[in-house]
Amino acid sequence: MTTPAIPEGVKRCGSRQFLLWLGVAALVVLWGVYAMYRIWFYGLNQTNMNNAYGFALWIWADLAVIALGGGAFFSGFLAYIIGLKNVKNIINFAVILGVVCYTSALLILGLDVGQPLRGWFIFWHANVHSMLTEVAFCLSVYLGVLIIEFIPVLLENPKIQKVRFFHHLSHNMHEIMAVFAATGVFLSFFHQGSLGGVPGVLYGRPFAFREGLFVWPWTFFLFTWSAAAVGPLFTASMCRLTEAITRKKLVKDDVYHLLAKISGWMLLTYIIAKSIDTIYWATVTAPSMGFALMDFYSNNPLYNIWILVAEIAVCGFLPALILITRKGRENKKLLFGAAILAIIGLLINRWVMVLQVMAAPLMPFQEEWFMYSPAWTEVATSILPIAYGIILISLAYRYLPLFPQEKELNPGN
Amino acid sequence: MSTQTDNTSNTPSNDPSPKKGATGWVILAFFIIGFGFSLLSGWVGFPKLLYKEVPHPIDFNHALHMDLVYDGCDSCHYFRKDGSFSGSPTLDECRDCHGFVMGINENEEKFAEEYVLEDKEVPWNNYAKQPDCVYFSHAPHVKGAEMDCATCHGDIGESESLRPYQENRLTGYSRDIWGWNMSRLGEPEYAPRMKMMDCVNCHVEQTDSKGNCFQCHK
Amino acid sequence: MEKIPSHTKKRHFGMVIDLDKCTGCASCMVACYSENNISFRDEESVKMLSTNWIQVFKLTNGKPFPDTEVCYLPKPCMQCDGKHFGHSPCVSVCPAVATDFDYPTGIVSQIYTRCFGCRYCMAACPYHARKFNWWDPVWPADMEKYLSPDVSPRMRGVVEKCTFCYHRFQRARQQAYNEGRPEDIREDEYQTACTQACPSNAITFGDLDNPDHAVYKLKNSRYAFRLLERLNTNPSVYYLSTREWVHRAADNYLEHEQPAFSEEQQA
Amino acid sequence: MKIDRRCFLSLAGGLVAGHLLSPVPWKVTDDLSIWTQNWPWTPVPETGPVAWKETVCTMCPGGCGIKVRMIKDRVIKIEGSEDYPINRGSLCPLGYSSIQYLYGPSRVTSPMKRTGERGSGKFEPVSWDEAISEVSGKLDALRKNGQSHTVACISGSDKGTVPLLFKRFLEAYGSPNFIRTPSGQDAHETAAYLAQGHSDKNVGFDLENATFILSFGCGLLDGGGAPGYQFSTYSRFDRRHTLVQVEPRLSNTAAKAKKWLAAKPGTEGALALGLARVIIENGLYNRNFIENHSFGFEDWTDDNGAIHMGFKRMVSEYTPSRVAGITGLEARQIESLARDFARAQKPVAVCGYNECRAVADIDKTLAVHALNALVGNINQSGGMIVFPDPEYTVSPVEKDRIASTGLTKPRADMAGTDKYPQSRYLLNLLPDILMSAKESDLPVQALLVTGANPVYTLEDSTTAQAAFAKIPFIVSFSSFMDETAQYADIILPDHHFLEGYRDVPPPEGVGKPITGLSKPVVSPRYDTRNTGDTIIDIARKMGGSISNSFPWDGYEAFLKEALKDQYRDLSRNGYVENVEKPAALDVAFATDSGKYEFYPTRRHTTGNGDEAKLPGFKETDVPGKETSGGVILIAYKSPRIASGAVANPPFMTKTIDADMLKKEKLFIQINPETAGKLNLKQGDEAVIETSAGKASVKVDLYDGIMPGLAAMPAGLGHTAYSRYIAGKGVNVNALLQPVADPTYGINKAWGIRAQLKKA
Amino acid sequence: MFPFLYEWHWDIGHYLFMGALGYASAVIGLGLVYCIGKSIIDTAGEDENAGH
Repeated sequence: MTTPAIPEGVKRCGSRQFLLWLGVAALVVLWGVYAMYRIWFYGLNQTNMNNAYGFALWIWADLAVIALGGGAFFSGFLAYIIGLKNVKNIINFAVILGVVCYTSALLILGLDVGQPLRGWFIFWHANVHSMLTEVAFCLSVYLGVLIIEFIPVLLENPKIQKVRFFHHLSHNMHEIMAVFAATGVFLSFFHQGSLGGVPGVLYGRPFAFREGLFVWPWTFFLFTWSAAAVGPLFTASMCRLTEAITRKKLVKDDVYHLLAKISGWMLLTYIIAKSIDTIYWATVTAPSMGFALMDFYSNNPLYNIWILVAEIAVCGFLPALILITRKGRENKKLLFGAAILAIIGLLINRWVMVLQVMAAPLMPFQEEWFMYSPAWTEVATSILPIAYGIILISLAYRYLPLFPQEKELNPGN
Repeated sequence: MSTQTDNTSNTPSNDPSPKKGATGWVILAFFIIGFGFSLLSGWVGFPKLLYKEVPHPIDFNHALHMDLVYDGCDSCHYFRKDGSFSGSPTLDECRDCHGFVMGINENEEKFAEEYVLEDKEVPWNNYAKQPDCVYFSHAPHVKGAEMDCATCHGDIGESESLRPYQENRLTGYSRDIWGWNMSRLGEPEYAPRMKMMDCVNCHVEQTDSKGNCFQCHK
Repeated sequence: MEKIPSHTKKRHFGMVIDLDKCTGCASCMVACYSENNISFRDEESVKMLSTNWIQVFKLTNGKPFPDTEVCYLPKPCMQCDGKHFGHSPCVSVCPAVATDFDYPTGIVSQIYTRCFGCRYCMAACPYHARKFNWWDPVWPADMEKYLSPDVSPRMRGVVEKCTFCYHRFQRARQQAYNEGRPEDIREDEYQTACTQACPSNAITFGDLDNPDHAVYKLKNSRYAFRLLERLNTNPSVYYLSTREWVHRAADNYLEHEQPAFSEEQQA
Repeated sequence: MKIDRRCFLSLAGGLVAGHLLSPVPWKVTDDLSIWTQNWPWTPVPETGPVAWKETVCTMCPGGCGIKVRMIKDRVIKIEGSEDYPINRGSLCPLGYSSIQYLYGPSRVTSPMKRTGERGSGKFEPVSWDEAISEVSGKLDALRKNGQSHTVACISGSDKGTVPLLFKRFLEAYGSPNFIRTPSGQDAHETAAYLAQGHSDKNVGFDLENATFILSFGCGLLDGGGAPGYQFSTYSRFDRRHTLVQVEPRLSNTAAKAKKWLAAKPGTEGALALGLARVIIENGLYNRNFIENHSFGFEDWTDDNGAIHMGFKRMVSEYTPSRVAGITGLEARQIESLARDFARAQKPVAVCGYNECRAVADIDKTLAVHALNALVGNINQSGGMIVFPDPEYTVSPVEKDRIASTGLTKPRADMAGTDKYPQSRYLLNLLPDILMSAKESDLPVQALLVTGANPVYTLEDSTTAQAAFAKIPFIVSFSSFMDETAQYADIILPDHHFLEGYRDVPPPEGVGKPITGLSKPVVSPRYDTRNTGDTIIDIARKMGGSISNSFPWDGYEAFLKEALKDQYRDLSRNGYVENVEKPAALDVAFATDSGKYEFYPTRRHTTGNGDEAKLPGFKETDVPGKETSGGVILIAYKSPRIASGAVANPPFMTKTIDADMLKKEKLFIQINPETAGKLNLKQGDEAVIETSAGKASVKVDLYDGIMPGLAAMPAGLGHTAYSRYIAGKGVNVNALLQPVADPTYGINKAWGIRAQLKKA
Repeated sequence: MFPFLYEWHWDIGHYLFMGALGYASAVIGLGLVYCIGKSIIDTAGEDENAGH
């Protein structure tokens, strides 16, 4: 008798349908891989970046996926350290999302550097004062943690469980998962922060520069905070999306509600802190360098002041207020509407902190804003992670017991 | 499934059942085989693959020349007026003595016939050849710090025959730079190694400083 | 600290550019291309893809005809000291120590073989002084013949920038060692290619800390200012202009603010 | 013993573990990164002994001394030579980047014979023997047909030994058609002839010793004229020096001037006369010069007793207010400028000689010369200097009967004919003459081109192209594949100036008679030959009296003979200064009166009367139809663009600002006010159309240009050379049209009416 | 990254950064070793147990 690859007691679609689904995603991956080939073999001239836009779509994509992947670290923190049992029902999914996000981030970094074969210099010849070094170290070690967190889930595949060693390994890893999770939280706190530090320390770029607390600029804390606030919302939204696609209930509503409540308060406190930061920056930091707030916002539609309004009011306070109210949380449409707004807010924040920094003219005799639109290669490689994530999550969902509550919620399978 | 386990459980070591598989010792043996193979191929085979031997155009006899010239190494390897170092002599410089075939030995004949008469520069192999990114000036070392040639170049000046020259297939570097020992342990007898940290270590000793990037890079 | 080798003399090289003299002729740019093996392509009009270590900008006072005035502003790498000595905007961010503040000379170094092309330094530099090698450098026909061995040609995928012709410093130092006067380098022995090339003598170069050098006096002139000084980048390149609007155009000011120079003028 | 899956896993584990403890992964990772640091396709320049060699740059006629940094046999860098008296260390961007031409892809690497259509650039390499035989064969045939006078030579200069060889060749061959390309010197030479009586002397300005330079539109700091000389002069300016620029556009020169006066273009002559009036009225002129060395200042009576108007009476009409009306300046400005000029220690007024185009307005030039005469600075330090060409001592040409007959025939460009008796060269007229001639009766049957690129540089270059296409046989001596070379049937490539000898005659406009010597610093890279040698070879091949006129072994022998005593100093110092000092005023003038003639009695005029002879202000007609909403297109010179016979090397193209050129599109400068009227915005695509042609451009709004004008830089829009040069922007010459001076034939159009519309 | 490399300085920045990083890596590494070791023992123990 053979052991089924699919976990016991759950129902999955037919393999033909599954392969078709994977095939579509694989096509997108292939497109991205072709773009990767162009970039690695012909160099970064295949992109639309230039000397004004040394950092562009990719760095934004990196910051974005890492912030969204922050759901893994914060859920881990809630589940293993605070001990919120309920969060454990979604933690596996959060971890997989984290793995997807972080591997994608590293892949994009591998593309983004001009000399990938020398990429290891960042570790070997590390400059410990550079925020990017901190990002690289914490990011890669944290990816290791995520994989460690993912291994027990992987080992729970019935076929793998048959190997006794793996069975024990999975059990033992579960036992001390809190240690890994705690280390992960520590690392994640720092690299999320360092990512904020990346623009925040640029004292030659008044738009990004934030004064500091200890050795870190404000953005260090704001980035960690916002990732912790919005990450779980992203996890929840993706979980909801999986539910919609599989047409199955996978997680009980109270899990969502709990995450939403925590995120709501996190978001509210974050956006208040962010507002204070913005006000301080606009009235103290920037003017000391000769810039009025409106110098940083152009007449062109992309870098207009609306971007600040959207980030703070529409995608900050609004979703925060929805999420902290019970009524808001319990209305599914409001809850996920707010989650999507919050995610957009986070994406805008990262966009602004990378792209607008590059776009804003600094020298007074140079009036034009630097404009840039990504090349297809950049778009393809930035979309690749999404397709790759779909594939990985689909495989994980199909073959691993991701959702402890699935059986209970879907009886009769 | 359980019956199979029962059958084999009495004689776990002597008679392994097909399902139970190999014993720990066998597994260990396989590990050692793999481990040993890797070590061997890595430490012995790999260097042979990585480096290629480049024959010397002429087997130059330093000792012989040293006897004939007045000024030691400086006779052929000298400082130019602007402080730059001449390195290997050019054909014109060799010609000052080697205008025609003197018939001293095979090498001399080869040199005269293939290079002097053909008016072709000799493609000398340079053991100490640094890549383009390195700025090295002999003047501060030889004139400033009064170092001997042999400190860095070993006793090549006294050699009667050129030792082998190997080139890294990937990097194009002379094998002397990394050192002939793959592990870089111990001092090589021919001359010091010349990777960046080798320079740095000496500088730390001599000048209390690792030096600055631009001091040695361009 | 152990930063400076015991045998090395400490200097702080800098430049003073007289904007009232600069004619915008671009000789400095061309001399720099030639001196530093800067590559070129058939398409060079997209300036943000073009490699220039020094670039001459054209500033206007914004007044209508015929009260218009023009000022040309050559912009090399500013070799910033940064907020505290050596904390240049670009140096502190480089993750692999490919760029460093050279303490003995005050020049910001850039090592192409160490750089792996993350471009963080470019994001950090407010002057756009740093350029990325988007393409493999290619010299058509046998133009490779004119390349100078003093400066390494860069490879694709790394950042490059003005080095104040550091190799000329090395050359002068080598000569000094050869002549038995180590570390004793005269003012005229080390001049950058652009300084030397400027046909209208608008550029002066030397040790900013050495009272015997011309730059020492010039940088203290009341007409002296630096580019984007308010960012605290602390550049080693000074400019001179007697024109108030030029001073204003070199930095950012709020509406009620004035450059120090204008206040002085009004007083 | 049983082997199972676990054994293989274990083996793999061992392999991996052993591998990690072996050097393989670490060394490969390290070496791969080192490989990226030493990519085989990234060049590694070779080191070697360094040498500096001094020579003279001939990329433009400016004649700057340069020093060349060599490593072994490679040219690494060019810098200005501090010891050279012309540029004293200064050098323009073209000089710095001329190494790109030595090694560049634009070089013609061997003699070429055309295989494709004219201008298609299709050639095949041929041997020197073959090429020279072909040329001498063709020329011989024409000569035997009695058509020797239909051979013409276009040369960038008529000074120095190479042009001398060409002149000599034509003389021995039997053609009067040695033609110099148009230049600002045309007007100065004519003015010097009229006012001072010299027919072939150089007019220069001793800028380096002047304290007040009043420039009527000279691009002194825009790379025109002798840029090294002018830049070096400017670099030595201090508080005591003043530069005033009169120009409708805020050029680089205007930007650096102490004062910029934006007079309407074409009215500079009126301004000069206005200044003269103020100077005279206030008694600020040099009495000694006026009283002892000038003629025609006051009214005078001729031999027939007729009273003629003097210069003084003529300019009295040019009151400051009237001149203000003509020029658009303020009367106050004119008066104060006149005073400042006349009171300056060493004032000098300059015009025209280094504009990007040869605008040769005789009246204006005479008026500016008169300003110099008024302050008495003719042949004085810091003034206007007239000096002779260097003397060449060569044996007279041997002329046979055919040559003698050929030389009596009228010139193809009509210079020196009844219509333009006082002109020497009129290349600007040649295209129209060729176009209107019948194929069978073409006045030019064979053309030799040396040091010039007329197909590109002539105004209305489209017509010039069509005209040259009609010439059955064209020989180019260019080192580079330029536009004219592309029209040639045979190219006999010259060396790059770093590869061969050549004397460098005193540069146009420079106030000191310095002859330089360009020496080879490298051996020729390609199968090229010094044009001097080539022309001697052709002459030799033709035999007879022609061959007899060229008894030298080669160009170097000729050079030594021609320069005689000077040669030794030249080859030792790199230059030699004419020992002859500028002539003293009592002997300086070869006019009938022996004085400086404010009233140029010799002037050839169509009408009679004093107005025609005196340099009064006459408005120049701008070519083209006047239409509403039109602009007047002018060309301007940029120091970053080479607009002469040689195109921009890639280095210079790299310096061109983003508001001048974007991709292949050229920007046209207009005032925001003009843009408002034409409904154009910054960066708009637009089409400019003149009677000569049309081009699509982009719009650049510039406050520094006079409303109603549109300006385009000269020197772009090449179609030949290499992909680094061709296809960038528009050749402004294709949009311009020359207007011939009715009595002198030289071009006097400073602009052209144009329609500028949004695309 | 290591004290034998050019960039290394014995300063507070390196102590903090490399210290924290080394600490985290050590925790992770030791945790992994523990899990794998314990699992090997567990697996072996299971085999023993199965025998009795």
